[in-house]
Amino acid sequence: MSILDYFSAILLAGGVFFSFTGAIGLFRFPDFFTRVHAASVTDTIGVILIIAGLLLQTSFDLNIIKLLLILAILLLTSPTASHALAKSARHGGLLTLAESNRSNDR
Amino acid sequence: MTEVLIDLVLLGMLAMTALRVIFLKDLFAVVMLFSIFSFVSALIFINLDAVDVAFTEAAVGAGISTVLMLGTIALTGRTEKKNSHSSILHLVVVCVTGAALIYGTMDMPPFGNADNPIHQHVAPRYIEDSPKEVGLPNIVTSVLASYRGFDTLGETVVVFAAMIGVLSLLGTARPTNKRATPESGLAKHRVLHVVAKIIIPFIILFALYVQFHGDYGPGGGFQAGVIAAAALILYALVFGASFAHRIVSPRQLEVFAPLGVLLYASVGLVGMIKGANFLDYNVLASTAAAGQHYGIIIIELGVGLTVFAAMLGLFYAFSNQVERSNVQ
Amino acid sequence: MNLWQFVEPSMLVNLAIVVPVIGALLLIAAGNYPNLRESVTLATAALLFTIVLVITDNTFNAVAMETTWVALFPGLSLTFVVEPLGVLFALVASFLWIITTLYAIGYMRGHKEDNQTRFFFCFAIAISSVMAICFSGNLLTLFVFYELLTLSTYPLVTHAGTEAAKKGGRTYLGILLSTSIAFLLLAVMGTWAVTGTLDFQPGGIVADTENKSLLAVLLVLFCYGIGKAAIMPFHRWLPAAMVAPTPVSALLHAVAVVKAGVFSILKVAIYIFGIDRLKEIPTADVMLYIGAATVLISSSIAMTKDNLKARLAYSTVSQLSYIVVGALLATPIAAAGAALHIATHAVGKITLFFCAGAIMVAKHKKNVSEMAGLGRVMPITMTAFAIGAISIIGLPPMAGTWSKWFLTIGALEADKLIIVVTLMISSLLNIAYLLPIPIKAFFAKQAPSAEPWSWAEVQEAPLPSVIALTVTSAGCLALFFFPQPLVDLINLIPGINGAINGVG
Amino acid sequence: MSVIVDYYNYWIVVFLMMAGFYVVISANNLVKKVVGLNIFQTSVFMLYISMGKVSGGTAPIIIEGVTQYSNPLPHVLILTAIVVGVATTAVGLSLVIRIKHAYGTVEENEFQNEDDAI
Amino acid sequence: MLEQHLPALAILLPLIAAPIVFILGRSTVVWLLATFTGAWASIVAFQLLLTTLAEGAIHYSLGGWSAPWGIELTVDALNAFVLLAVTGVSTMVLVYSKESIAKEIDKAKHGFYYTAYLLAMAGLSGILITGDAFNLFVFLEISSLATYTLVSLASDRRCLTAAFRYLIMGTIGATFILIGVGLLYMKTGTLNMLDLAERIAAFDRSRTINTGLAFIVVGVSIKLALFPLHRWLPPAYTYAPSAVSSFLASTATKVAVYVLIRFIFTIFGPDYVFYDMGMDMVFMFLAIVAIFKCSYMAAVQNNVKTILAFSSVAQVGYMVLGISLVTTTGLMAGLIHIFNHALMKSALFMAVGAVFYRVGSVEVHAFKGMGKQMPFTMAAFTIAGLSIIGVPLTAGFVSKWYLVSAALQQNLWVIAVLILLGSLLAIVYIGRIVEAAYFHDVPEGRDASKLKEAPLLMLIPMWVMVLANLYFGIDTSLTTEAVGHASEWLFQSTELLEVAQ
Repeated sequence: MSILDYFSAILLAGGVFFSFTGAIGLFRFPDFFTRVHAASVTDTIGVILIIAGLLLQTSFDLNIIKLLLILAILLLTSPTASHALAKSARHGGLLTLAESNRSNDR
Repeated sequence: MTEVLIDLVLLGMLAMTALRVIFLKDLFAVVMLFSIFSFVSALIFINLDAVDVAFTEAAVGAGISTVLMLGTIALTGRTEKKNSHSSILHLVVVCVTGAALIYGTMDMPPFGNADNPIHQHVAPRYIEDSPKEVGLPNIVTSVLASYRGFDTLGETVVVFAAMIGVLSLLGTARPTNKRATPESGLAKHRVLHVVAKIIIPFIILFALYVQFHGDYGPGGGFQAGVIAAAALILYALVFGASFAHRIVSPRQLEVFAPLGVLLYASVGLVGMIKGANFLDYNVLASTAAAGQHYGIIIIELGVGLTVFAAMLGLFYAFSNQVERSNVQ
Repeated sequence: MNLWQFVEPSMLVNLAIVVPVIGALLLIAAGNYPNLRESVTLATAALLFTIVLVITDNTFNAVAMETTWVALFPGLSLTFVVEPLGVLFALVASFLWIITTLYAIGYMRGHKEDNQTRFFFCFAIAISSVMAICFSGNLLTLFVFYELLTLSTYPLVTHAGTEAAKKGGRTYLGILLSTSIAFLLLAVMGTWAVTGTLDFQPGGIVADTENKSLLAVLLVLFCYGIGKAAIMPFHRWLPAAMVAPTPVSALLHAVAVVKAGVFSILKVAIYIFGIDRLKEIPTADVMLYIGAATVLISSSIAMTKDNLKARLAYSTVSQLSYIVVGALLATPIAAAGAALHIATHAVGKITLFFCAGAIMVAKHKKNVSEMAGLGRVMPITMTAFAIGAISIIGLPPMAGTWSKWFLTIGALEADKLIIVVTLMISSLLNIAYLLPIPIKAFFAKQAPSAEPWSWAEVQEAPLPSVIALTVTSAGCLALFFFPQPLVDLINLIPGINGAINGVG
Repeated sequence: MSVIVDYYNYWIVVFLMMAGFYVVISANNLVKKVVGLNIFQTSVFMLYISMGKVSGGTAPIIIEGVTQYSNPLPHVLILTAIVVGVATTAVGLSLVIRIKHAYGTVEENEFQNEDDAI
Repeated sequence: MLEQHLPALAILLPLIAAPIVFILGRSTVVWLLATFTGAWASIVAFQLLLTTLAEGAIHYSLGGWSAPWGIELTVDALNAFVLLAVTGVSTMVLVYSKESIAKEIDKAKHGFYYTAYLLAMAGLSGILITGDAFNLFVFLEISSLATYTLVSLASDRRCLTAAFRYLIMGTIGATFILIGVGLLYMKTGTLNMLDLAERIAAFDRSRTINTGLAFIVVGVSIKLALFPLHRWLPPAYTYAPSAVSSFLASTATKVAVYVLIRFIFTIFGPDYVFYDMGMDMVFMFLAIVAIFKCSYMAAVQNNVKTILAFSSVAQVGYMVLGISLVTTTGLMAGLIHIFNHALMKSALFMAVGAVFYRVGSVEVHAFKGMGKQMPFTMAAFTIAGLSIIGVPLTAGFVSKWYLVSAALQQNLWVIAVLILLGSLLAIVYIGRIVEAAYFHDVPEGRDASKLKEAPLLMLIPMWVMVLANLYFGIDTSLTTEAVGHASEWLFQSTELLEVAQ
């Protein structure tokens, strides 16, 4: 194993870790907005790390460009999607946990 | 061994998803689970070397089908009601069918074995001779477009037939009333607007890439058509259907879809006029290889056109229904 | 005779079947002009009769006549072959068609019926089917036209269009179609499967068949499949069909339809099983006794019926079984008697029906109990009725005598005394239910009118009807004194072979 | 053990198929029926793709130096079948929408009660 | 030049006409074009039949790729014969459609109607003459999708649920067929039917092939509405527009029966299916039950289209019964009944559609008095009804004759009796309608003067079918020759041949 492979492995492991935490968060967090937050971790840092790890695995050819493009597109769309989700939820009248607690207290 | 492991994990996920679908009453969740099911099966397809299939499954199963299903539950309500009648009979039917299939697996050729009959008969010729006979590196495209081109014509017609069915049922999208253009739910999303404007050209570019690169890598007219349609669907979702109608109107789609079929068929007819059998591309140009190449490009275009028009048409029809119900 | 001398003898067979159809089409064309329409009908009937006469002549001269239409199945065609039994039936049917037409004109006009064109049209089609049955060359042809006959007479039965007519029609069609499809077709196909042919051949076609029990089953299927022979318990359609206008009852349900039934049974007995072979079939006896039982039971029922036409209908059921019995006795003489009975019973029974119809038209009376003293008003009709009744009973000097005589001889020859006794008892029953009617008509005491009888009292049916019933009653007499032509014809039938040569 | 290695894939696929099939025939909600139909069909696609797999093979796109390819024919067939599947889904869902309009419900037992079922 | 392309033309004509029709939209031109296409396709079918009878099977390699690598169209006496029935009847129904759908389908949807109709035709033709098992599935789906659309075009809302049920059942059936074909492919590596046949015969009969057979049979049985998998059919035929009922009843199930025959005889071989697997007893039992149960169901219905629909299921029973007798004659009976039943059912549904056109209802009581008001229509109905019953000189008699003789050849007297008893039930359900037409007056409250005879464009195709019923009941040479060839060829090279004769 070359040094690149070690780096790659670390990056991939990091990506897997963040994806995994994102998934756990999706299940464990208490309300919609925090869950979206957890999910977007998977979409952003998890994906970045995994693609970076993969970049180190490929030889220098067309695949690198493809991977970079994928990364670019994902970085563009995933946050947008999270944003749209959250905003729609808000638009639809969904309250955060804190807000709903407050309204319950009142 | 890794392949097997991945395969097992994915299949396990599928099994869980499927079981969940049976018991869930929330249709929105059911549809999302189906979408997941589709995605995971696309992954399995990749793992099983079926890249073209995976591509299509992701675009169609996870993409178009899900959109259509979501549109439907938006109209029909998102919970399934309690079902009182017993389903023992159904369970028995399913168990018997499943038992028959398991019985059938007992004599199946082992999974993945290169000596299986299907790898020994018919297929070797595709793998060995198609680069010479058809001249494309992507064997799937060669078989799809040339050896079994008639199937693909049928497939195109199926898409066309589906469009006919949906349009006749839901009505063609009526010309949008300018004044009463309903605000898309997403109209106020500045971020979405910006990102969509950035990304849509790339999607269309990608569609064209898939269309013309299908000979060399995974892809082809069908996937390209779906992706191109997806670009416009995104546009319609973000900016509202009336704007999308201005780019490609429903009436135009009603012409594009049949035109694609006709384009495909006419390639075959030209072959017939030149004295060969229907869909024989060899005679289209001076050499067989060039003929095959032209033929495949044109028919892929036909497929792409029809699929694009049909998929977009389906979306228009569904969204039209949703809008109508919103207005009411 | 000269009329048809330029026509191929075989062509005559086609003509006999086609002429009524053409007549039917013509009379539809003439539908709006009653006089023209009825002239067409009469002319067609007359033409048909001449054709049948020529065919008869040819038969005596042993000219072979046969024709094939189309092959329905490989090796099976619609084929027509002239043979003496068929000629006999054709003669009876075509002659009586003329008379009935005459009668019908009077009856329909007198009764002011609706849909007269449809009536005459279906009538002609029915006659065409009868002709085809007469000359059919194989079982398939017989079956085909047997069904056509059923269908073409159905509108006639339901002619009145009333609830009762519909009910009757349903019974009629239901029983006839059901039995023919469920039993007759099966029997036909069974014969085909067993023997590989369906042609009518002298001596039968089942001679080589070893499987007796199969033949036994086939025989039963034939007997019940030919529902038109009205063997009990499948006789219900015949009384039900009496809702039809009287000319229909007269021709079709005394002559054409029912006779087509018994004719078919005779034909099957003679040309499919063969008289000799028939004796060996175990169920022949069973069916024979069922036939005999039918004779007695239906006679008894007839006595209980007050409605004249119903009484006549049960009488017909009974008389039909005579013929079935004759066929199943499986002796040449009995078969000959059965064949002769087709003719004699036809003439007798049609007379009776004509009379019943005439009474209905003139006096609107349907029930026997109302007919006392009617002889004063309708002397000709009631005289004819008496003649017909005597003929049916089988007393000299009427035609029925001969056929009953031969049947009895045949039964004796076959050593079936029970049958002889049955025939005797039946004759007595006939007397009991038929003769009282004319007797009461003429001799019943009538309190109010003490004045001597004068012509002024007479209120006969319209003239054509009276002519018709006179002719047929004369026929009853004539056939007693001159049965020879018919006897000669019957003697030509293979299997009978001159068995009754000495008579006449 | 070898039996399991040889067939495990098919068995799970059969299970998936039957899960989908069960949803189709037992679901009372029409949308769910259609979803079940899709799961059923997708699983059948997996059966086909599974049989086309060759251990150690690669995707059937000619690359220099590779000799072992998976079988392309099942892929072609399934491409077609997927399209057929989505076509059926689209028509089925449109029918569901129309049924909703006409009856106000998409639960099978409810609209069957409204009409006299044959 | 066109002669060599006849097999391809049979599919391509409607296939190409469909998109053109869709582009042209709704007008009389579209109707003319569709009818013209249908007529041309019928002529092609007729030529194909003549050619196959004279010269034997035709093989046409699409794309110039020889089988089993490419897809091959294979035309023999069997499918050319069924193709002729399907295209001929479809064309007549097309002629009939113009007036009928004007009444029953929203004018805006006429373009959809003709397009879907042509697509269905193309699909059915494709199923019939393709020589490739998977290609068959594709065309099956084309025709199915098009027919779901056609059924749902009616204005009665119940057509929607009927179409949906049809869609679910049809798709399950198609998926079963797909599974079956997959299993066969897995064991043999080929999809070409003839190649499949060779290789199945060559290999040991394994459990996989058995299962494949089972799935294909069940899948096809759903499509052909074999009892007890028929539940989708009665509502579909009842609530579809009349022209569509007429089209479907006379073509769709027939083509499915063809598929069954093709799979059993050409691909698996009768020895295997009937002797090793004992399917004949299963088929025979189901067919008999279908005949009685569904004839009875027909007799108690009040909607005439439902009556005819149940009658169709019963008649499918006759076809399957013919197949299950496993003799050349039995198969001939089944095949000839495919043809004849197409003739009679289309005529019956056309007549019902004509009554609907005038009265606006298809309940039995709507037929009251129609014998006077619509004499030609009801005469057509009556004759076609007699044909269903199996009265001599009609096409139905010919079928029944062959069926009964096949049963008798096998010494199955009980079966023969049951067949004939089954036709008695037909008397009941046809009789009810005929009686209502001729012996009842037009019910109160219905203006008799408005109930005229149906328009000529409906009467002509109806009577063409009726006359065809009579013609093929009298001159059986064409049908007999074709089915004789076909069934002999199907039994060829099987050990059963000696048994069969």
